[in-house]
Amino acid sequence: SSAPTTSQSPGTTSSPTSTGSNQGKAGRFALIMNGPPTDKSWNQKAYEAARSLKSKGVDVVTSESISPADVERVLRQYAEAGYSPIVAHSFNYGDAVFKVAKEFPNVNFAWAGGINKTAPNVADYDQPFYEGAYLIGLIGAKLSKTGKLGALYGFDIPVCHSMGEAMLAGAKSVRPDATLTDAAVGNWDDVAKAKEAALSQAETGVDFWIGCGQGPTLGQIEAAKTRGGIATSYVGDMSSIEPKVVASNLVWNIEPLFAKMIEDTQAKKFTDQFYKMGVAQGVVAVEVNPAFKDKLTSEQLKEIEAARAKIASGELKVPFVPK
Amino acid sequence: MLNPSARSSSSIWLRLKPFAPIIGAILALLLSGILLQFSGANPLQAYQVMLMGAFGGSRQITETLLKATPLLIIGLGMTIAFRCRVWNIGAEGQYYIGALCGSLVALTLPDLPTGVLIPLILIAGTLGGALWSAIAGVLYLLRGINLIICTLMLNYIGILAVQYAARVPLRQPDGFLPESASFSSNAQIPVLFGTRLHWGMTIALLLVGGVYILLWHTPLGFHLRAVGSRLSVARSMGIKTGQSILIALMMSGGLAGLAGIIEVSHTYTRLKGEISDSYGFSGILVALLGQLHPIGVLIASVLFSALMVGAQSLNVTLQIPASAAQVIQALVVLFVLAGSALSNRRS
Amino acid sequence: MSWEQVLTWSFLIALLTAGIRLAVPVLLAVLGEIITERSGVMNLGLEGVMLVGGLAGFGVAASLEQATGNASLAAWGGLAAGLIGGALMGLIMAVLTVSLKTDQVVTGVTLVLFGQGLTAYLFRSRIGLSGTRVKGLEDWAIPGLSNLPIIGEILFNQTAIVYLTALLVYACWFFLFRTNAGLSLRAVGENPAAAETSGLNVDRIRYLAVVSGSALAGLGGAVLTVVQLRLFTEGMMAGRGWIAIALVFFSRWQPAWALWGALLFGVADALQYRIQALGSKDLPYEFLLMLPYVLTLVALLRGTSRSDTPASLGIPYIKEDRS
Amino acid sequence: MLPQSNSRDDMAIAMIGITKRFGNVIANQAIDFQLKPGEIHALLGENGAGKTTLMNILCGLYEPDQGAIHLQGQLRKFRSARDAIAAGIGMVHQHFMLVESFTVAENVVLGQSSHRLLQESPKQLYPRLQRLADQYRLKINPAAQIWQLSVGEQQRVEILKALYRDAKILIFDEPTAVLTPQEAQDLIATLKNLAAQGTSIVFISHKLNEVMAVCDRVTVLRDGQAVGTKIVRDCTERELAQLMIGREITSARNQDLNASRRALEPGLTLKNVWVMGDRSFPALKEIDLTVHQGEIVGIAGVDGNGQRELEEAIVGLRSLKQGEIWMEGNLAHVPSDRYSMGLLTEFSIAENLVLKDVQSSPYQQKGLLRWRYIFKYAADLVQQFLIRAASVKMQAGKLSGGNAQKVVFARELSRDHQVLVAAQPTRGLDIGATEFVHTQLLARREAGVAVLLISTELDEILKLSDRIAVLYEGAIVDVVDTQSANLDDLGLWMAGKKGGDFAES
Ligand SMILES: Nc1ncnc2c1ncn2[C@@H]1O[C@H](COP(=O)(O)OP(=O)(O)OP(=O)(O)O)[C@@H](O)[C@H]1O
Ligand SMILES: Nc1ncnc2c1ncn2[C@@H]1O[C@H](COP(=O)(O)OP(=O)(O)OP(=O)(O)O)[C@@H](O)[C@H]1O
Ligand SMILES: [Mg+2]
Ligand SMILES: [Mg+2]
Repeated sequence: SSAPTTSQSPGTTSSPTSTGSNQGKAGRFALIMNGPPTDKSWNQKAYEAARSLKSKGVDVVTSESISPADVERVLRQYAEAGYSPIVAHSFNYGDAVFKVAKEFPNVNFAWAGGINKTAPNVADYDQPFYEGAYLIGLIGAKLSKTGKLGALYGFDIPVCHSMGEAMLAGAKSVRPDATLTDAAVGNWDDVAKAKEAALSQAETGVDFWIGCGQGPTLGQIEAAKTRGGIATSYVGDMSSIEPKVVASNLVWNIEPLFAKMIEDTQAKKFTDQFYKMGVAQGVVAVEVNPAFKDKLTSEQLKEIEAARAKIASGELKVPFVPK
Repeated sequence: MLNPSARSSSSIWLRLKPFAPIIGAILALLLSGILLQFSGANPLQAYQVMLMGAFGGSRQITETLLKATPLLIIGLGMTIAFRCRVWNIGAEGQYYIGALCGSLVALTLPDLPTGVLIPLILIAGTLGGALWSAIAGVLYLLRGINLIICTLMLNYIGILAVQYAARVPLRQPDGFLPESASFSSNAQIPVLFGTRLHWGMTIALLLVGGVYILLWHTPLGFHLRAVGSRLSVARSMGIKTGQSILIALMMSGGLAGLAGIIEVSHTYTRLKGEISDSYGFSGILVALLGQLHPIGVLIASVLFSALMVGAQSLNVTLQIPASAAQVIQALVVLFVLAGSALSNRRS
Repeated sequence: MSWEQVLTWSFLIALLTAGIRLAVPVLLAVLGEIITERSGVMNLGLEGVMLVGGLAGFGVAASLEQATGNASLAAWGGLAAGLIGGALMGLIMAVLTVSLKTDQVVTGVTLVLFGQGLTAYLFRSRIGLSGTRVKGLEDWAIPGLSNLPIIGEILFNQTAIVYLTALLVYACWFFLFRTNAGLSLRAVGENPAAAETSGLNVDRIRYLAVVSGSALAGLGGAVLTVVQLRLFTEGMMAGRGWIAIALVFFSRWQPAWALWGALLFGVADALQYRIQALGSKDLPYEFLLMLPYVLTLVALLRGTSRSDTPASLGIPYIKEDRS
Repeated sequence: MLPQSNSRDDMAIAMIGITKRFGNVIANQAIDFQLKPGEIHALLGENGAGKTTLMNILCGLYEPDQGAIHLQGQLRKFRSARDAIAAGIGMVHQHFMLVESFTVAENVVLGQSSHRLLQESPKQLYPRLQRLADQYRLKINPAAQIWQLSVGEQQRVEILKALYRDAKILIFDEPTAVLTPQEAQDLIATLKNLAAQGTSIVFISHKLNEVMAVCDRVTVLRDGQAVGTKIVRDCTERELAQLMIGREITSARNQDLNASRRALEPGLTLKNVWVMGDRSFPALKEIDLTVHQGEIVGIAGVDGNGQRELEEAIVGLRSLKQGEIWMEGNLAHVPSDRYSMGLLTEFSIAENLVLKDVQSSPYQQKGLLRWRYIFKYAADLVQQFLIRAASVKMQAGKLSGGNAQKVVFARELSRDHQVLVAAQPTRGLDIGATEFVHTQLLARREAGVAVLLISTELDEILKLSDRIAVLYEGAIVDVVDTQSANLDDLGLWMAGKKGGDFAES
């Protein structure tokens, strides 16, 4: 996902990582994923971040498609092998992480709960996609002809649901008549069904989409292409798929987060951390793709940047609506 | 299937015949070796990792046995069903519904003492699975709907029902995540002597004996097997065939449900939308690989679990893609199938 | 939701076209399985077969597109590759169940496992993290017919593959019920011993049936990847193979009924997303997702009588065995 | 013995030194068998002697372990039925090899026109088949589906199938076992007709009178070995029977027909019984019948006239549309089709023997089966009923037809019963086994059991019954005392022609 794009948020491209300074006493970092690292979204982002860390000298191991039933074993194995921090990249891993963490007080763990549930050696990390989704809402408000926005989720879980709601909030801030239509496909991977779901939404007038999960995102891109609507990339730049319909990218640059975890581990500052790295840290960012640059006035682009800055500074608090 | 038969011939092939399944497994591993080589791994090292991952120490053996437990319980249930020629391939759905029903008890009566609560939970899970499978049974008996298809459809419906339950009515009050509150410690299956092994495993082992006795030492089991052997004969012998089919189906569904609630009560300790590692389908494989005999199923469940655990350690330890491990698993099963088919072959 | 919104022509047109789109890949698999099962072999491995066909088709289409730049040539090449990929999986099934007489249920289930692993592995190592896409086939409006009101839009404004599938329904029926080869194939599925004494080679016919049936299922997978979505992802088959098996029973092994069954399923699915899109919040989405499965069950209430089922379905034929 | 002067070259078929094993069973051991052109050659032997196996080898279904087959002096190797068919060998199997859901025509052409893409249209095919059938005086309806046909009709389809394939050598495996006397007569006429037109025929039968009537030569098998080939007109039934069994046989017969029967109580009573058939029209109409304790009532009739439904209705497998069935005491049932109603082929002999009783003591105690008791009980029965089996743990499916039937008898007769329904009890059994069955039935009668004997073998009915009822199209045409029965009348009634002037009993 390193296609050349013009970043609206300077934080994205210049994300400073401190791993460089770790090279001498390179960390030992483990990542556990619950799906394949080729999912073009949640897992792939984390996997790519881990590989990038590896290329920078960190001792990295990853494991993939680990069911929650198996994660205890894998956590233990990595803990015994001396990895720390160990990132359990799914909210489904929570119980196992807390259990194993008790057995290994000297090893640091992190889980993707996003609910500020921590322990002395367990960190939680937020995935504030909704902050970015708010900015997408601003773009949608401008680009949508009907003002009807669509959101498509793999499952109706908080990470996803809050994205749709935040997008609506963002759109409404500039276009009060904006509405949201959302749907869950019941599957993270079924692109064909997601496409149908998006097409169904298009029939009710939706012409601008955000997707949560790989299948839903690819599906809404397909539907947007068929119906002449506009789609959004999820956690990376998918504009290469359909440059003409993917207006913006919701980017999740998770490497700084992982780097921070390594840093905190080495600095022994890991205790009870709740990592909330979002728009402010450039971990979540929104990019407008080149083909759509002309469709937004420079004023509008500035407006978006201003909103970004407000979110980053904490002046604007994007509402988190998980259900 | 056929019975092995002695034929007075001394060709090497005939002498090797009984070992065909093992030869099959070896061939599968050789073939997998090529795949591993492609993935940049040293096959020998990889197999060592697999073996150590599954059996390398008491911890590993524990893990293998843990994973074997749901496979064994489901496989035993399928053994009953398949012996009665009831093609229940809805174990996955029955597992989910069993987990749901058990969880309902665990969440509503969290303060009952363990000694009372756990049996209640297990009974609820078993009943849940049994009743869910009974839907298929009733539709089959009343409307002649094909059991394979009916149980298959009920898989999807059951899993979606659990996802709904975990997301809406049972979601923990203050929680964001689509999962229930954590079970009270009373509702968690006690472990054995401070290991990770738990009472569910003991239940599974007892069930091995139980299913064996049921099938070969009770009139009911005799009837179930008779129905499976030839329905028309069983019927004309005065055996209530419809009732037998329903019983076999509900027993297998009940055991799948039991496996579900044991797994949830021990491993997940709360109800979620995703609580199975395709145990329902693997359980079917285990039952058939175990030749529909409880002891065979026991062995097959441990070996299959070892294969799963071992294959996973390829990814965890050697960073070989999980999909390669899955291919190895499938190859081993296919070749062992082929091998045992050959070794059972007459002349 | 408002029923005025539902009961418009455009809604119905959209619903039916969506139903057809969703039905086509499944229908191809159903036709294949009908042929396979008419010969007495039950191939429960369809899900794996479709995956392999899907990946083979996509891989070949992508390479051809790169090599020749001719999108439609690439697409047709991909579809052919899907056929071949499916056929190879069928060959594995046939060697095991027809020659070695392994149990068909366990072999089929394992074939799914194998197909999933193999495609995930090959996809990872060949295409992997990049988001390769193909261009697929253009819609091909049939001159004249496509201008008919309503019908034209639903039926005659589709990709060539839709017309081809419709043709295949007829061809399958014709093959099974009007040709000598079809007669032989059905005889083998009904009473293999009788077929054998009539001078037929039971094993050879079953080989052909399993291989060509699987080829059709592979084509179904390739239609999904090459024509409909123009991409491949790991979990994208999402149970279509299993649904196809259910529909075979629904169809009572009759190609014409397979057409109606697949359409029913497709329309139910399409409808369910439209209800979500219409914003029915009182009905949890899980229940809407159940709709197609529940409908399939209800449709099956019309029952399959014993006489519809190929009498030797699922029973290995062992020469010199008397039963 | 026939002098071996005829050279192999003159023979239509010469099978030499054929050996075939199934696991430990030697079904055929170094068998020599020669078939002359245009002759009807009987193959005789007890159940399990190896007749079917030998013929299956000849028609390419089984591969022999040893031995050679010469066709008109030429060594041939048949790898499949296709090869044998191509060489002009056709077989009408003991269990018909027909596809039930197909039409007659489809069955006949099956596998024969695969070089042609399209099926021949009925318009052309049906008359063509009809002409072929007419040529051999076979009555068929090409459009009918097999399951609609009576057994006799199905057999004609099998014959037509072979003729359609230009068979010069035709093998009939117990063709008359399932036929009515009339049908058997027709078949024999057909056989003679075929032989006259140059076809060589192998005729397997257990009925010596038929062999005497139709065959030119006979080869006798015993325990998998050929014990001799004879010219039929040079020997007697008695000699053949001895050759076959290796001992003298006696024939059981109902000695005291009619003796003091009227004093006895009714054991089985059917009152105005109506039953629907599979094709939803009445299969049994207004059946009134009483079987008294200590008598045998025979149900005569052509197969397919409601025998199966009558049997199923009495034993409770088919619900009554109207009427009542009364029974005094328990019922024993020897089913017409042992493999689909009476025996589990995958189960052991012992398991089959307790199939109906496992849930009651003494076979179970406190919910557990008492296997040791069951095995001992089974071993006793195996001895008592002279079942030839290596062990009671042997699979019942591995038994020959006669021994399988003995297992059914052993189970049914060893249970407490006051009523016995025996349907086609000797179908497919050899002389020895038939004799055994007849003795058992008469013994039941002596013991005061009410016996209903349903059989398409008129001889058997005449030999055993006190009274005879004739079933035609689901109704009882008449009931007569055997003593006063007139064979011609019975035959007419079975054909649906009510004449004669017998009083109802
Ligand atoms: N043109 C067609 N295209 C698709 N399906 C058809 C077509 N014509 C008939 N069918 C369907 O194919 C099936 C078989 O039709 P057909 O009329 O050949 O049956 P049949 O020959 O009477 O039956 P059988 O061959 O089983 O004895 C039926 O379900 C019918 O509805
Ligand atoms: N396919 C088979 N598998 C195993 N054993 C067989 C098989 N076919 C025949 N046998 C055995 O071979 C022997 C000869 O059987 P065969 O059927 O040839 O006898 P038969 O003379 O035709 O008897 P019947 O008069 O009962 O028909 C028997 O012991 C039988 O059990
Ligand atoms: Mg025979
Ligand atoms: Mg016989």
